[in-house]
Amino acid sequence: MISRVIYAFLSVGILGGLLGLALAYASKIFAVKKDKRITDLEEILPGANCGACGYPGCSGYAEAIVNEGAEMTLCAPGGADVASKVGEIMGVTVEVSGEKMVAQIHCHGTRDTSKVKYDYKGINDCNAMHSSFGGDKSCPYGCLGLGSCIKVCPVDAISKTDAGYLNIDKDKCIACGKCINVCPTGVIKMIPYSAKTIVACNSKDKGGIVRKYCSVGCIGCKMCEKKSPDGGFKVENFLAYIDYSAEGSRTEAIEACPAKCIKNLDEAQ
Amino acid sequence: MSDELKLSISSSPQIHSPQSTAKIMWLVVAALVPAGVWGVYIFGLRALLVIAVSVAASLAAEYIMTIVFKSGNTLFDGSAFVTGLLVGYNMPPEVPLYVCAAASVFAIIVVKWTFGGLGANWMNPALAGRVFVFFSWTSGMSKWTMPRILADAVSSASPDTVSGATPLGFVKTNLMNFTGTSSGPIDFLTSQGYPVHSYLDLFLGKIPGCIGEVSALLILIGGIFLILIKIVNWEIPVFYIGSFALLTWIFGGLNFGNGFFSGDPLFHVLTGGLMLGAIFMATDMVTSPVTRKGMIIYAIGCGFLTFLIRSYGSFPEGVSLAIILMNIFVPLINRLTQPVKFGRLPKEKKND
Amino acid sequence: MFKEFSKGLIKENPVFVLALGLCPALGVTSKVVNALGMGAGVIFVLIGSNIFVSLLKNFIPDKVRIPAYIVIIASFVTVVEMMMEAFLPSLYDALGVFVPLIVVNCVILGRAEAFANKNGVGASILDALGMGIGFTLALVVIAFVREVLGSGSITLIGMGSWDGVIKIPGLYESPIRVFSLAAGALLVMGYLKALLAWSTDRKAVKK
Amino acid sequence: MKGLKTFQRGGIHPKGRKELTNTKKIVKADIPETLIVPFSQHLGAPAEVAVAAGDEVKEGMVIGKPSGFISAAIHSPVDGKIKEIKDIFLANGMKSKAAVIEKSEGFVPVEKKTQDWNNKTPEELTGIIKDSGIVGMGGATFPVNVKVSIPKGEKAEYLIVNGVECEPYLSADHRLMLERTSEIIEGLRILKKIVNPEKVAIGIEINKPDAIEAIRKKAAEEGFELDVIPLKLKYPQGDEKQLIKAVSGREVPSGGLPIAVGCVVINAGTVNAIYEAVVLEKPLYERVVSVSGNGIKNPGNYLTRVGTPVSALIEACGGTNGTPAKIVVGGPMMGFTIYDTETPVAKGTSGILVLTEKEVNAEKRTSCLSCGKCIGVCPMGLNPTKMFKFIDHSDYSGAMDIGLMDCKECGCCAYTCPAHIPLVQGMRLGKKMARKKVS
Amino acid sequence: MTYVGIIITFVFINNFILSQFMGLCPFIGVSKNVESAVGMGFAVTFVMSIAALATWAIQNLILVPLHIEFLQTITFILMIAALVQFVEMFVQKSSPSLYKALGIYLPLITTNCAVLGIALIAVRSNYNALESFVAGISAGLGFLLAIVLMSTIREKLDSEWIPKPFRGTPIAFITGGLMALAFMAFDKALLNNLIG
Amino acid sequence: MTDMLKIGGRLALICAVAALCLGAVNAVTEPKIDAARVEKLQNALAQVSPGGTIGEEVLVDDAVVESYYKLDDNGKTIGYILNLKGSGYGGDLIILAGFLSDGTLYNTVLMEDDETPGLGKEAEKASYMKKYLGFSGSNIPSAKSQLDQTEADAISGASITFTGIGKALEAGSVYVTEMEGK
Ligand SMILES: Cc1cc2nc3c(=O)[nH]c(=O)nc-3n(C[C@H](O)[C@H](O)[C@H](O)COP(=O)(O)O)c2cc1C
Ligand SMILES: Cc1cc2nc3c(=O)[nH]c(=O)nc-3n(C[C@H](O)[C@H](O)[C@H](O)COP(=O)(O)O)c2cc1C
Ligand SMILES: Cc1cc2nc3c(=O)[nH]c(=O)nc-3n(C[C@H](O)[C@H](O)[C@H](O)COP(=O)(O)O)c2cc1C
Ligand SMILES: Cc1cc2nc3c(=O)[nH]c(=O)nc-3n(C[C@H](O)[C@H](O)[C@H](O)CO)c2cc1C
Ligand code: SF4
Ligand code: SF4
Ligand code: SF4
Ligand code: SF4
Ligand code: FES
Repeated sequence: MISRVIYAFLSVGILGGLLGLALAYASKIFAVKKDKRITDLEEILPGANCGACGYPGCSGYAEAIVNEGAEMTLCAPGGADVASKVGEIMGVTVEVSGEKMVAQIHCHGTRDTSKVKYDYKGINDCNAMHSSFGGDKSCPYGCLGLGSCIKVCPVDAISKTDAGYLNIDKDKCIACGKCINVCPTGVIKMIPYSAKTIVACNSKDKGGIVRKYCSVGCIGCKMCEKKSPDGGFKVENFLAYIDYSAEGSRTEAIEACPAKCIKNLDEAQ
Repeated sequence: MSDELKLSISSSPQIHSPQSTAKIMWLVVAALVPAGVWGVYIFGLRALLVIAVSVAASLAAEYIMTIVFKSGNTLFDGSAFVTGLLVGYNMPPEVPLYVCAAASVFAIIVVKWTFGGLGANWMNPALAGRVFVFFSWTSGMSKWTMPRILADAVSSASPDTVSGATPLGFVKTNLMNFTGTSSGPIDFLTSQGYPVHSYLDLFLGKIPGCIGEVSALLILIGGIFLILIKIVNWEIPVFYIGSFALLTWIFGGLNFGNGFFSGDPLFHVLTGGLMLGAIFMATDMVTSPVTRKGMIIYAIGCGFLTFLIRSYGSFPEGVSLAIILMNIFVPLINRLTQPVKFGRLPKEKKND
Repeated sequence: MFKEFSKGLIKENPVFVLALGLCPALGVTSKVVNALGMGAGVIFVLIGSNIFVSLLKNFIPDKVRIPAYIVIIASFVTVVEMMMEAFLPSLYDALGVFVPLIVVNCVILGRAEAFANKNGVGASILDALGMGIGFTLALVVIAFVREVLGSGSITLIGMGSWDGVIKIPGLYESPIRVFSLAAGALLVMGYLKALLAWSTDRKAVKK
Repeated sequence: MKGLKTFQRGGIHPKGRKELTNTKKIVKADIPETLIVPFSQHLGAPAEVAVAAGDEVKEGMVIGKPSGFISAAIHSPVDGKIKEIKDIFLANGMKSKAAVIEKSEGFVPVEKKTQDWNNKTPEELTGIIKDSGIVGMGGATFPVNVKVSIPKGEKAEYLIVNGVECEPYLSADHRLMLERTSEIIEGLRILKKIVNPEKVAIGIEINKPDAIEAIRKKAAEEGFELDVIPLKLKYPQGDEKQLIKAVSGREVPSGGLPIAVGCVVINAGTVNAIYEAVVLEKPLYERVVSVSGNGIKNPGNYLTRVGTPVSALIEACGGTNGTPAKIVVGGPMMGFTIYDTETPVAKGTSGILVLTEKEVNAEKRTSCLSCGKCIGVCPMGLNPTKMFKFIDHSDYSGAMDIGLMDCKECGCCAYTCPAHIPLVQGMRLGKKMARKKVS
Repeated sequence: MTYVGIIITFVFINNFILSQFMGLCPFIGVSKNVESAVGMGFAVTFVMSIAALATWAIQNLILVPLHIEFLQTITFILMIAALVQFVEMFVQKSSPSLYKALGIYLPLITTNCAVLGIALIAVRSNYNALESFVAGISAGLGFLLAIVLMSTIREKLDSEWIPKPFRGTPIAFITGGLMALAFMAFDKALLNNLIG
Repeated sequence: MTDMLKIGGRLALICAVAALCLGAVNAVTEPKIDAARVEKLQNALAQVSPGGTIGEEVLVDDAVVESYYKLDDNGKTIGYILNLKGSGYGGDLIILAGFLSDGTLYNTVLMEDDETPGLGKEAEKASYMKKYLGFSGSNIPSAKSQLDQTEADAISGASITFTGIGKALEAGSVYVTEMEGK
């Protein structure tokens, strides 16, 4: 019995020792340098693989930062936080500007509120429909509502509301810009995360024309401009824009808008 | 705001052939009816009950799944009906009703809808359902009844040699303990006093077996009809049956202690649901390859596996297992048999 | 501290969420009692190896980290194996080759790599306990479904004159046997995972 | 039918419906009071607007100048006044600038006299074609002057005239070949001088036996060496790649041009337009349009001025029968539906179809059954269902990898698909998105 | 058992994935696309065949003569772990492109039960050296077959709209389950009938 | 170099210590395991033995019979216990069977198998094996058709196991009669 324990002790010890030596030796002759910074970067990048940085996934971006000297602020989901950490690893301080942005769809028109030109039969895809006469809505600027953006959003931030228009959940959105890229009408635009209001219309047509085809479209009446003396609203090309840097309450403008197309985001959700 | 009449806008082509999914499915149902009617005729109303329960369970499962997954109503596209019908056709007439219902439910819910419904499944639902219940309730799935029209022949044969086995099952299980010589299955059946021993009976369907598989003749007629109206490609049944028959002919005699090239392909083609499988089940478009070349490879694979399982496996028939095994290979076959693009032909010599 | 323990139960459940240690999770779950036995074995090995790895983390050279961990793990597994064979022979038979395979149960090496070699002994024990119980929990759930459907019974640890088998009338006589076989194990696993995905999704939506 | 030439792979046999119009002689359509002339009637860059609102224009006057290498001139179809320049939608759903022209009162088209062209050099002839704004009238509207300028190092062996007209309903080319036979032969002489091919051939499907006969006879009479090749009935034989395959057995390589296999393909109507441009000095502002479909009271072939609104042309045929399901510009396989009947006829408009529900055969779309029928009929040897699925899942590069760019959008796949999947629309979407990504 | 028998057994009848429940983690984890499945399959086959041979040597040259069979598990796994690491380093140095293709899977193989499984099974079946080696290759090929088929099916499923809760691993398990159902056609009795 | 030695040495140390500990545990458990194994075999032998003293195990070279034990009753051989190998649905079946010296099967148990629970595994029960008892030679049933209806139904779905065991027992019985004949 005792002899077996001794055999066990010796044989396994020798086996382990030999293998250990072999591995240690092998790791020396087969040594391959891998930049540790890449693995470190991979760890701090969010791992969403959303591609907003323009590289194939987070590890692709990590490699690009180290090997190709790619910009360090490209990770939209990670935002300022990650950018500064990237800087730490790379040994530089990174200037990060601004607050987190989120995408919003600037149109709350549905097929009930806006006039329809034709009876569309085909693929449920905004780009496909847009190829036929710019979509079935008489308004050429609005959201077509077939949800191409929903399909591309990597974090499922976009959904259809009960009222029938689409809404983006600002807490989920990581500002990757994919929806903006895919949308054929350009109705999605970035706004600051803290924004509380949007003008839910994208029509640059004259008020009279808008009235003809949409009951919730901005008619460019400049009411909002008047009701927000601090410069919160500006009308250009018959469409109202919000200057999110201007302080001040917007309730009055919301009340005053005859088309009711200025929306309180918290209510819209 | 959209009250006036609007013209439809659609992408080209602006016209369409008269075919549609629903038409295809209901035509398949029509082609299946004769074989089923025959089954009910020879096995009695119990067989009809089995078919009805299978179809009802299949439709019910389909209905529930369309609600669960909030997809449009697909009951009338006929595909669940075909699945249910084929499940019923693949059941012995005396099968407990919960077994055939379970097969249908498994087929529709697990095999079809888990993957997203019509067209998304990669395994033949009806066959997977059958195999599932076969492995679960093996004994319930192997209780056979003699056709009513054979009553005379049966009563004259000794009852315990024929306690309801299909010709194929009878030959296979009894061959294990058989020590005499026999030139082939038909000879063997005759020598053992089995009540069916003519090719004609096999062809017409006067044999025990699954409800819908017995009448090779009526299945063949339905199949030819489907081939003529271009719903079924001829390649799959022909290469399936052909390769199977060839292998049986070459090696099938070995089990009887005879040499090569002495098998009895006719017997094997007419029994064990091969016809039903080759014509109606291996041809399910969803679970078979998309190109001609692929179909041929797939069909030969089915033929080979059916032969292998029949001759050497533990189960008498091999059709259902062979087809679902080949279903596994279909995506691979599709990958390997992409169509050849136009413009690949090398440029002709300018001066010829 | 409690987090180290609780995360393994659901949020980072090794089987359902991390998809590790799948083979035993499917191989030994045809009976509930086997799942319990396997779970106990894994908990023991996990705790033992986590303790030793975290103790020795500075002693073990990086280049032979994996072999060293695995030797430690294998030692505990062998202890379990020998003990089980000596004292619980029927369970040992039922678990078959899966007992030595605890060594390669990815959960264990995974924890050694991901947790014990970075943390202190206390945290490592809690982590091991959480992961081990999470693993056991998952196994028991799978085994429960499989045994009820596939055998029509629930086999627990027998005591005294009771053999530990609860028979389910109806199902026991003609069970859906496929669920006790390989195919059924994979199917059950798939549906349980889908159920989990669905419920976490719903929770997220509610929030 | 046996022994007739055709292409090998794929193809379909939709109902021809040619009987609605193929016996109807070409008649002149009334010129409406207001014409809408788009500046983008061809493949390539839109023409540069050369007039402004209020300008007086004359029939045949250039109102749009070619704005690049691949572009074409636009001419005024009538005497009149430019009312405005505005954005309109073309039949294909794209936006274009267009001149709205008010016809001057009492406008009568000028009768043209024939000119002798024999002493003109090939370069001069090409120049005339370019100045006349001739574009391919077989559908692709590719500027013909570019097409007939054979690149250095290439040699055209075959000049193939496309008289196939494989699209159902259409018979404009058919009638042209019957009624303008000698003009087409003369046009071919011009082309032969420019292109200098070894052989000239014309492919005609055998559902037009009278045209085959007429061309054969006329060529023999005039001593013009022309290979008249009757072709088996099969869509899309009129596509140049398929036609070249049918006529010469050669396969244009993927992504390549016909000239890569020594061929130049010209549509029969285009040949007629070349004749008119060179011999009659008449730029392209008028073409034959087949107006057909069961929804049209009096189907027929109309010589129509470019810019004529569809509504005016339908009016000219006695209007519609009941409620139409679709109004199609072009053939039923490749054409576009329009929602606004003010859409104008353009140089490439070969037909206006008013289709009823019954002809359309639209049904509910279901999921793909993997039946493989679309693969079987694709003349380009593609895998439409797989490409569609890639596109459906936004994997455009996946679709490109398996040949999306080779797709001709011929519609065979979508026509056949029992699941009624809009495959062609998918291919278009895929190409559009793939381009969007690239740029 | 003959070599043919061993091959058929480990490729079809006792397919490690579809009937033995070994090597499931990489089977589920690395079967998302065909390329990596093929890579993983070959890597596993390679390691399994060498491991079967090496562990045969340990068993018969060290453990049995010294009567210390109870050290089977620990010595085998030690050997395998070292082997895998060795292979990994070697490949990384000698062929970076191969390493890119296989490298990420190699560490996974250490904790793949299939490798230890084949070692233990070969020893328990009293195979000789060559038989162990053949068993190792065959079991590896069985794994390769299963994972490649799985990956082709999963690629097909990528182009379908799988209901949301099932996307990812759940559908992979269910697919594996259906594959296992079909593979039940291959049983011991079939082998016995086939090769007597 | 010292680095390498350090690495190798530490791994060796861990391995050796681990092995040492295992050796200790093994020293405790092994006797127990062996005892249990012997006990199991003894119980089984006693169960199938028709009587007499059980002799030494004799290994034989035969396709089915692996080994036998002679049963001795005061110098007279009253029978044998055979260790048989049959083939079932899930692989080999190891059967321990006691025969009288005329080849009649006295009792038998299934020691090892890999059959399906609910089907072939039923053969581990005495009630299943009862169907074979009291027969000898080719009278030992190995097909459904040799059973009456209720018994046949009981093995329905597991006839491969039944045949496998029956065939092995038959070979065992023949082996016994041959041994006696010599
Ligand atoms: C970018 C481009 C360049 C072309 N260049 C030539 C050319 O140099 N020579 C020529 O004969 N055709 C040329 N073509 C015309 C094509 O051969 C073909 O006639 C045209 O695309 C329409 O064909 P389809 O109607 O079959 O699509 C060109 C086409 C494109 C799109
Ligand atoms: C699917 C398809 C079908 C076509 N059918 C015809 C046809 O029937 N007749 C025709 O002249 N051109 C047809 N074309 C256009 C030809 O490909 C080619 O562009 C034309 O013959 C070239 O002559 P053109 O430039 O004078 O138009 C078709 C093109 C496609 C893609
Ligand atoms: C999942 C499954 C497990 C099986 N297990 C066994 C088994 O353990 N023993 C056996 O003899 N046959 C087994 N079989 C084989 C079949 O039941 C075989 O068809 C049957 O033994 C022969 O049919 P019969 O007994 O009804 O004559 C099994 C079959 C399946 C599908
Ligand atoms: C020719 C043909 C054969 C079919 N065969 C089957 C079959 O064997 N099993 C089945 O479940 N469905 C069958 N179907 C119906 C349908 O394809 C099946 O429900 C789909 O597999 C479900 O996605 C068949 C349909 C056709 C057109
Ligand atoms: S926002 Fe754009 S992409 Fe999204 S549904 Fe509207 S039109 Fe489509
Ligand atoms: S797709 Fe749009 S909504 Fe979704 S995360 Fe990206 S930017 Fe936000
Ligand atoms: S439209 Fe494209 S994919 Fe479809 S058949 Fe024609 S060439 Fe092929
Ligand atoms: S024809 Fe339609 S249903 Fe058939 S494979 Fe093609 S896309 Fe799918
Ligand atoms: S547990 Fe078996 S491979 Fe992970």
